[in-house]
Amino acid sequence: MPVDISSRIVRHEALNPDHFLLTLEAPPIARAARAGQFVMLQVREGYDPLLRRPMSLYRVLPGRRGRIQILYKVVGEGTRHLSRQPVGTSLKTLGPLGNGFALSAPASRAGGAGRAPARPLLVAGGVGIAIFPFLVEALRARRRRPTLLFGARTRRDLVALDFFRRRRVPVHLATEDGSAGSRGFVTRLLEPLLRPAEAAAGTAGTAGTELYVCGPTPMMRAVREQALAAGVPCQLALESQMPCGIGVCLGCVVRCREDEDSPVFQRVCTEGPIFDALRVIL
Amino acid sequence: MPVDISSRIVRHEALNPDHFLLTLEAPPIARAARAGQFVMLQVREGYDPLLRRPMSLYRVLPGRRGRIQILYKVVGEGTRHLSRQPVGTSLKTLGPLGNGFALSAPASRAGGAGRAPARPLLVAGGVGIAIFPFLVEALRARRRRPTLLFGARTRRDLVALDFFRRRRVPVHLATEDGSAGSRGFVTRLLEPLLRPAEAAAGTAGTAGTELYVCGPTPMMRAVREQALAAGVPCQLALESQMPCGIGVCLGCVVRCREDEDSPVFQRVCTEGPIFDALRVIL
Amino acid sequence: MKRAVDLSVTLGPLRLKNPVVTASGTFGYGGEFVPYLKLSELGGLVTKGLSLKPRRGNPPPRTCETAAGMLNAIGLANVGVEAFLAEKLPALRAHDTAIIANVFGETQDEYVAVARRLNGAAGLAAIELNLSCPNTEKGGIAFGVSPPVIQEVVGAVRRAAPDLPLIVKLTPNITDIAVAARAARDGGADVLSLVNTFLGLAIDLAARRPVLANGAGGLSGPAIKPLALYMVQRVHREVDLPIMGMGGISDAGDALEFMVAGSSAVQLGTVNFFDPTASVRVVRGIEDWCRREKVGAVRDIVGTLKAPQGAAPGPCSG
Amino acid sequence: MKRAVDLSVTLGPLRLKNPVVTASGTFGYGGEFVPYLKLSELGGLVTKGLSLKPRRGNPPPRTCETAAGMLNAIGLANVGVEAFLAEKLPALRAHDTAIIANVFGETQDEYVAVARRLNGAAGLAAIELNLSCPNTEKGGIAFGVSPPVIQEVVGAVRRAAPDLPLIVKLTPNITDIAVAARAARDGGADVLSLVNTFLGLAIDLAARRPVLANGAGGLSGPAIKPLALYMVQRVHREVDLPIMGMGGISDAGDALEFMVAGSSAVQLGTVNFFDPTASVRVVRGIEDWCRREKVGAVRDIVGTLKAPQGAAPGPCSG
Ligand SMILES: Cc1cc2nc3c(=O)[nH]c(=O)nc-3n(C[C@H](O)[C@H](O)[C@H](O)COP(=O)(O)OP(=O)(O)OC[C@H]3O[C@@H](n4cnc5c(N)ncnc54)[C@H](O)[C@@H]3O)c2cc1C
Ligand SMILES: Cc1cc2nc3c(=O)[nH]c(=O)nc-3n(C[C@H](O)[C@H](O)[C@H](O)COP(=O)(O)OP(=O)(O)OC[C@H]3O[C@@H](n4cnc5c(N)ncnc54)[C@H](O)[C@@H]3O)c2cc1C
Ligand SMILES: Cc1cc2nc3c(=O)[nH]c(=O)nc-3n(C[C@H](O)[C@H](O)[C@H](O)COP(=O)(O)O)c2cc1C
Ligand SMILES: Cc1cc2nc3c(=O)[nH]c(=O)nc-3n(C[C@H](O)[C@H](O)[C@H](O)COP(=O)(O)O)c2cc1C
Ligand code: FES
Ligand code: FES
Repeated sequence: MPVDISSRIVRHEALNPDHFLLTLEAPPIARAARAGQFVMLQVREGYDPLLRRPMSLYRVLPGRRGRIQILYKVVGEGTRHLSRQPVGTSLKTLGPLGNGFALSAPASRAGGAGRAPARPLLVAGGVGIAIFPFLVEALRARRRRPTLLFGARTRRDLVALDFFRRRRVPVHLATEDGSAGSRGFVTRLLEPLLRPAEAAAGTAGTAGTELYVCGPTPMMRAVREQALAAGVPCQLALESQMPCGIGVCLGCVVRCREDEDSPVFQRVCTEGPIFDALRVIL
Repeated sequence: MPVDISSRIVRHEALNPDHFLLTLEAPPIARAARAGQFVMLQVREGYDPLLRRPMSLYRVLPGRRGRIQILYKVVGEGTRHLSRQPVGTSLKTLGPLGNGFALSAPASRAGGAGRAPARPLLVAGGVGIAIFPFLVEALRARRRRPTLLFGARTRRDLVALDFFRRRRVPVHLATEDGSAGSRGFVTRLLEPLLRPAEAAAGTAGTAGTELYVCGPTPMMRAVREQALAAGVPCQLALESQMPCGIGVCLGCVVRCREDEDSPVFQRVCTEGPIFDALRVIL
Repeated sequence: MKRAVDLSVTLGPLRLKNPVVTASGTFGYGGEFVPYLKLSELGGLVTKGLSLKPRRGNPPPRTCETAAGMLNAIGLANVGVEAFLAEKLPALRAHDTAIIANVFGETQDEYVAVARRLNGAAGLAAIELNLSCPNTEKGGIAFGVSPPVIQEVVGAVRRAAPDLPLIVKLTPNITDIAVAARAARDGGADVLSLVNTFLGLAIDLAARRPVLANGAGGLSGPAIKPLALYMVQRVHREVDLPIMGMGGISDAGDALEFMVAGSSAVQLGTVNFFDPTASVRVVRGIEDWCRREKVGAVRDIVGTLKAPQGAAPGPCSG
Repeated sequence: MKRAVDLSVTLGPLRLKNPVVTASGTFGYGGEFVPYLKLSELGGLVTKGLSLKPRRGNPPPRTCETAAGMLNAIGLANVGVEAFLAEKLPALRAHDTAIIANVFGETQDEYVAVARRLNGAAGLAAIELNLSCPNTEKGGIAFGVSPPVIQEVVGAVRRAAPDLPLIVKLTPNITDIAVAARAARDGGADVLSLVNTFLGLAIDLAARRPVLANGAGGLSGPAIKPLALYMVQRVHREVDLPIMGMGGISDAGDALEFMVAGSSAVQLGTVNFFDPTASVRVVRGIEDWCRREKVGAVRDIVGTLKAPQGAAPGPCSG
């Protein structure tokens, strides 16, 4: 059950000039949180900005102190104000919100890939990486071995790699400027891994492969196409402008395929932020 | 000539839970400032609050670094936000503004009290004390020996006393709750000092006495009456809501006596903030 | 020890345990807030606007943040009156608070049909007519800007739902809101609620395109509070009907100002987004203020605004 | 190396070196800003509103801060047209920028008298008529809300000051500002400026009294930007006259949005209070943006707003 609490900043670390790792004391949120969920975070007091900002749960730290972490990038005024908040400040924090990732392949495809050993591929674009550490811990707790494909504009934006390396998560990198990993988009890294076994000698094929994707919309659109083409299950972590985060303003909707029991617009904050690639229209 | 600069906070000290002493690096303002002038200070970035806050110059620190000080009390959101600004932050600062104190008795009365040795009485109510250290230094530079009468609600609000004591300024205190000095309003301290010589055995009478007054409006209204009754020159440092501080919005006006060359409303930011008690109507 | 404060207010036929009501479109259908607060602590809640058939609303982006406010063009997405009665209202009834159904239509007939369907629904305290919608039969001009249209649609709804207190919600996008208020009264309104959102626009400079997919949107939040407060005061002076005031109310002080200006009750909208427990906090804040100020019954402060200090007050600013 | 950007704009008979003009009542008579900026860097400046005789204005308090905005009820205090011509204009002339005199009256005759007196004054680039004032002959209702009154007063001023470009400044306190814009055009306006302040109220809860001595006041600042932007876009679509848009413009991005929405030039008001050098910063910001976006002449972006992304856009929000 989500709560709205005032949570103290216990750590606030700059990973580079525009990426920050925030640690908050928020026991009730830490207890209830699932991978893929988010919080609505007040960035500073007063009416500028008026609305809270949605932020994924980067991690729930082990231990009894109920600490949660958020990894964010400064993209505008709100995140800039947030980045100036000193340790000790308390910020209103509402959560955990949203559906979170489905940790077994979506029912729709369970039949197809059910028996094969699960091969979770995490596909991150830019600050979309922020949603995956929590997921990695959840998957490992289920004895799954995720692989990370991480694309960014340039080397500097490849943050949080230590987290994955320390846990021996295989990491494949791509940067648009080629400053690290292979040059180009993350989709290039994904391509070979989605080739059917027979066609791709030496690859395991797509049996058991499931995609977890978070990044800028154009990147998610592309990955979605690849996944649908390869017929592998794919969960997309969507973003949208979120005034309330709790399903009441109807502001955050995304277009979805029509069917009896779901309207054509679904709320990213409530029916999402995690959507099955088969359902959402980007 | 006033300037609008971004000045760095080099010190920010809490004198008590709601009074703060702020030290800013603002060389061009420090160079140009006169006692009784003020600055328009941005309390934090963004539109909340929208307007800057007028703050008197508490002191210009000696030395080449061009540091100015502001003593302020937290009375609302703006000053509360200001009180949270850490050292190192830069705040837009516009000044020095306003007319400042006239350091000889106003021309109107020079004839009357011109010859007698000047006896400056500084009358402060609450945070109105903030305007006087700068004035004390200006008076002492002219070999005048000011006396301070300082009234406040309670002992805790009697801030900045060290400044005056270190300079051997005679200080008479009053608090409404009697927790320090004599119980009651500062006007009680003033009364005996305004008795004419003949009537008041052992007092020097009012010859040469000039009043410099800053405090809440009711207090200034009372002191003004006393000064007019005793016929001593009196300068009042007024407050008003000040959107611009530079004379263009016409928002900060105060009622003044009519005469040919002054309109009935005068701008506190430009014709003031220091007004001759004879001219202003409170 | 705390002295008891009487927070109850009466607006014509409508009695509320306290003056704090959550505004349409900002509180879902009520149930969404159950994790965060006790609905029974509220004076009432107003549902999302209901139409005859379900509506999917506008494509995204539907909202945009502005200085101390936000624009929205949700497009009145809602489950429709039937689903409301079948799926939402039964659960709501369990909570001891006034459930108010917000109603709109694209034609007068739609208003009437929705109102008739709601009339006599168990557990419904009142209906609120949203007159800010475009009248598709009148070239898309909002119902709420034409006095004769207002009087007619209000009258028709009045007859269609004779058993329910009728709240008419006025649009602020009009030269003199008192004229609309009079028309609503003449049509048979029991209570006036004001204001709805102000027409506004935000532009994505990089794309040289409106931010909202719909183009224009409605402005709400603290930014509009002074405008709404002025209109509430004006209607209170000009028209003899109880008022539910709203527009940017974000704390108890704001709510009390609206009451002093002439609102018998207040509605809280956008604040529910950035502070989901604000409504109950405002109830407690009003109670504390009354205690401090020795006000025994909050209703006694309604419309107690004194004349301005100035000599000859007039609308002239600048 | 910097490519040159053509910042000049033409509004009917009025040519400005750049589109940034400071708004009436927020820039004094110009001279007050000489310590802070080069007036010659501005496209132009509009004086405080001028009446036939000097006016002392309303008693204090005259202003009040609100969420991302402020209310004012200055009461149009000004030195009067004679003192302006004798004491202010001569010094202003020295600066190479367009000096625009803002004019108002309590009666049509006063408008006409002031305009006639200004006609042919050396160094004056245009006059701007403030139609937001109450018409004392019409029960204090603002000139600017009645189309026939607008057309008549604009026509009369047009005849009284035939030699000066005539800017008519519209009030936003009206149901459809396009109707007022058409009336101003039909009266002979060369340029439209919009918007003036929105009627608003602030209440001192402790005193249960309006904060402003005048009671109501005019709302300005960032809070009103979305409302003003909507009106500018609407007038640009509906009426074929050049526009000077304003309302909450605080940086170059805001100014460019107003231009994209249809303003040929913009006016900056309240921002001059909280950031006295904003006007010149906006000029530079516009130039930098044009350079980045490879826009050779800023006038080319005026009115280039694309259609909304949505299918069937309409004013329906909620
Ligand atoms: C469910 C969810 C989880 C998120 N998790 C994270 C996270 O873990 N780390 C992180 O850095 N960011 C995350 N975001 C995005 C984050 O909310 C926005 O970057 C933030 O709101 C921007 O606020 P701002 O005031 O700095 O920028 P604004 O001034 O609001 O906007 C600056 C720019 O960012 C764009 N923008 C603003 N909000 C969003 C948004 N919600 N989605 C996409 N673009 C936006 C604007 O269109 C504008 O171009 C998440 C968003 C959602 C919806
Ligand atoms: C020329 C001048 C010099 C000043 N010097 C100092 C100084 O050296 N130290 C200091 O602490 N304060 C000084 N003030 C007062 C100071 O500007 C206000 O206290 C401040 O603006 C309050 O801002 P706020 O946002 O905290 O309070 P607000 O939220 O703006 O107001 C809170 C309360 O304070 C009252 N208030 C707000 N502004 C003023 C004002 N200008 N005058 C009187 N009451 C006000 C409001 O009416 C309200 O009751 C000075 C004012 C002027 C005009
Ligand atoms: C203090 C103040 C005084 C004003 N005086 C006038 C005036 O004399 N004549 C006029 O036409 N507009 C006047 N205005 C309106 C402004 O020119 C402008 O139209 C309005 O403030 C909106 O722009 P802004 O949001 O950028 O301030 C005044 C505004 C303010 C804030
Ligand atoms: C996202 C959103 C949706 C709204 N939907 C409706 C609606 O369906 N019916 C209605 O009458 N008003 C609707 N409103 C208007 C609010 O009920 C309220 O009148 C307005 O927001 C002003 O109050 P506020 O400033 O407190 O938000 C909506 C407002 C917002 C922000
Ligand atoms: S953010 Fe309000 S419904 Fe999703
Ligand atoms: S504060 Fe604007 S004129 Fe004094």
